[in-house]
Amino acid sequence: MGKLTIGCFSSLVGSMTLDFAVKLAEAARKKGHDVDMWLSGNGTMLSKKGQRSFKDYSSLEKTITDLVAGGANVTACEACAEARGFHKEDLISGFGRKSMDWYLASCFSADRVLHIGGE
Amino acid sequence: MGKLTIGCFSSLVGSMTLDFAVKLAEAARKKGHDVDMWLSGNGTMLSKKGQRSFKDYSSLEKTITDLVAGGANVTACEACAEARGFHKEDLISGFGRKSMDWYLASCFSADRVLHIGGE
Amino acid sequence: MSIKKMAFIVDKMPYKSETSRLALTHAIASQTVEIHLEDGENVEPVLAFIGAGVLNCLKNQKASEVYGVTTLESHIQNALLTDIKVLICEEDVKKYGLTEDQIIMDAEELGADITSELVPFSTIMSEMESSDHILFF
Amino acid sequence: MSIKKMAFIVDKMPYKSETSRLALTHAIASQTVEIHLEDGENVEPVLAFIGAGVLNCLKNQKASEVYGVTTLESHIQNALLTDIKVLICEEDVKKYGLTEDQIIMDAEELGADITSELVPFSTIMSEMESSDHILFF
Amino acid sequence: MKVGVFLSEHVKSNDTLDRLRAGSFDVVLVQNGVYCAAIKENGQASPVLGKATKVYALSEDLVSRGLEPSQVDEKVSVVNYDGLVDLIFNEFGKTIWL
Amino acid sequence: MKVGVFLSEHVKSNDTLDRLRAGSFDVVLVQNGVYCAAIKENGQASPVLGKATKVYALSEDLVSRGLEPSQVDEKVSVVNYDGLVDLIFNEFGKTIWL
Repeated sequence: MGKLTIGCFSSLVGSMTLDFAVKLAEAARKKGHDVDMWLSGNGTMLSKKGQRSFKDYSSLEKTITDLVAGGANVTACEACAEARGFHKEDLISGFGRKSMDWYLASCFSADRVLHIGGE
Repeated sequence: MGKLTIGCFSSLVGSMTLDFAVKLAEAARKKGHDVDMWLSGNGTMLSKKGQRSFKDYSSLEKTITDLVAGGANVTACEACAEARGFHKEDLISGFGRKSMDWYLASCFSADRVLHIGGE
Repeated sequence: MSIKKMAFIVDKMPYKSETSRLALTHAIASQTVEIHLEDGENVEPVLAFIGAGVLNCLKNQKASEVYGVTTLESHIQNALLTDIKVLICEEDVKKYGLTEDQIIMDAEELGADITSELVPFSTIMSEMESSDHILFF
Repeated sequence: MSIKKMAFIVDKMPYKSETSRLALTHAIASQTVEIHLEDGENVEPVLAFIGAGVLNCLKNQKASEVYGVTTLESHIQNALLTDIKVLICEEDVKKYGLTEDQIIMDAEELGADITSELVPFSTIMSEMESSDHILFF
Repeated sequence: MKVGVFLSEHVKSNDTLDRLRAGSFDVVLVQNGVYCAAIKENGQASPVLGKATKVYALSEDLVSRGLEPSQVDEKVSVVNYDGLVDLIFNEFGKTIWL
Repeated sequence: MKVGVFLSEHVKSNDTLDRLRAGSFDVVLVQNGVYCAAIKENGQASPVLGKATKVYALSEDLVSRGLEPSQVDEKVSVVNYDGLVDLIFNEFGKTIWL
């Protein structure tokens, strides 16, 4: 078993990139791998609690809360979140909020890194 | 003098598209035109109050509050905002929150429409 | 009686962002726009898929089962159900090697009376030219 | 003593989204990563601009005056100031008709000791190959 | 009145731009589209510049990116936000944002 | 071990893909990249398929878009999320998301 760090920098409700990242994390956890997930840039939106569930959007809050409860680390970039008006009290329970060096440290100890950049 | 409706569907803190839309709205107001601005999709983020100002991001809250005080209508898509966890109490004061038909009605009475779609 | 025609043109692919989805939901919002307008005023939407946007029109999308998100397919069927004119560029459908039976042409099982139309780009061009406003998604 | 080398590769243009900006800020975060690591462990970043990403390196960016947002120019200078290796693909600079004097090569006025380097793509390729992880922005 | 076609990305071609009726539109380069106005690729000016009789580029977006208005192709007219508002109301009947 | 190159968009070419050392990487088509696996353009399979010895496509993203695994080019192996995790750990030493 190894450790996979997924960096997700891409937006957001309406983009399927976060869905991809979450599904991959789920599949890796099921196989017994450790998973760290870093949310930066527009990806930090995933960490915002209180997103209302509409059929038009995949609603990831429950899936990712379960993922965290099952042992995955999900951490949002503090500066990126603040710039978007998401404060500490907006964070989904169980999520981390750290500065960018957390991601580098997570990559340091990861066997594999999937850095999802782009827009 | 005419009426310009700007629809801004594109993200967000970190994207320059909202900056473009706000600057264009300012320039149009200075020339005496009426301006309606519709924020939909990821563009609704502009309507979120409490965005912390960092040098790395253009901070539009003050500019756009001034714009609204000066008579521009800025309205965010209600469903798009809710899906992102932005509720009524998160709305910058003076902004509207409406359903999508508001935008079509605004286009109806506009002399010019600049619909900024894309990602 | 004053009708403004608005062209909703989709040239982006589905599922990368919500762009094409918002084209559909905004076009369908023309059904309720009257509450904001005076008597006799209305908006007439026309919805057209061009370029890579025609990939929104592929049948049998399973995004709902896989990702729990409404498919573009069901949005397009809703548009037909609310009698919105849906045009699909036939040159682009052909360019991608697709045939009419792979494309969403009707919403009969939902009870829609109209079907989508495969038309040459020139027809879509004319619709843009005769529209009051063009919204490119 | 355990050092992990990480390649931060920028192939996106500046100012469309914050992608290239986040490459810079994350690379610079390697300065403080030690607080999360054991003694003797560290991260060695290398930052490379390729393809359209070299447009991040144009001098005299005025985005701060116009839009009130930090320029990519000042981020690149900060990277040099913190002794991060900055590589710029010389084939791509040439492809865009740019010359070395149009490109951010140093941050002398800030007191940086190192300069950025115009190198062939093959050098950047080697850096990717010798890195433990590749982060493409 | 013409259609004002806004191009916000640095692309070599765009299917829609290629299919619009010649003479029916002008092109406005904004955001990363302004690179088309000033950056040659392998010595060639952007093919986008040949698509319309009139091509405009937004000065604020040029200088933000380190491009001087003096560097733009002679085919391109540089306008600022003020000028853009006038174009929208006086020259363009409709707009398209590609 | 090879580099796993993830392609998430339906593009005809990508500069980086063209410049990576042949044989050093496999391609994984995800999100809108899966159109490259199943959609021909003017009768031609996507040039992207010729760039690597092994090309994978994510089944969940194929069916979401109305594409059947049976429709994909014979060059492409279809994997699901489970299979993707195994590829990442067992076949790829590093990954690049283009």
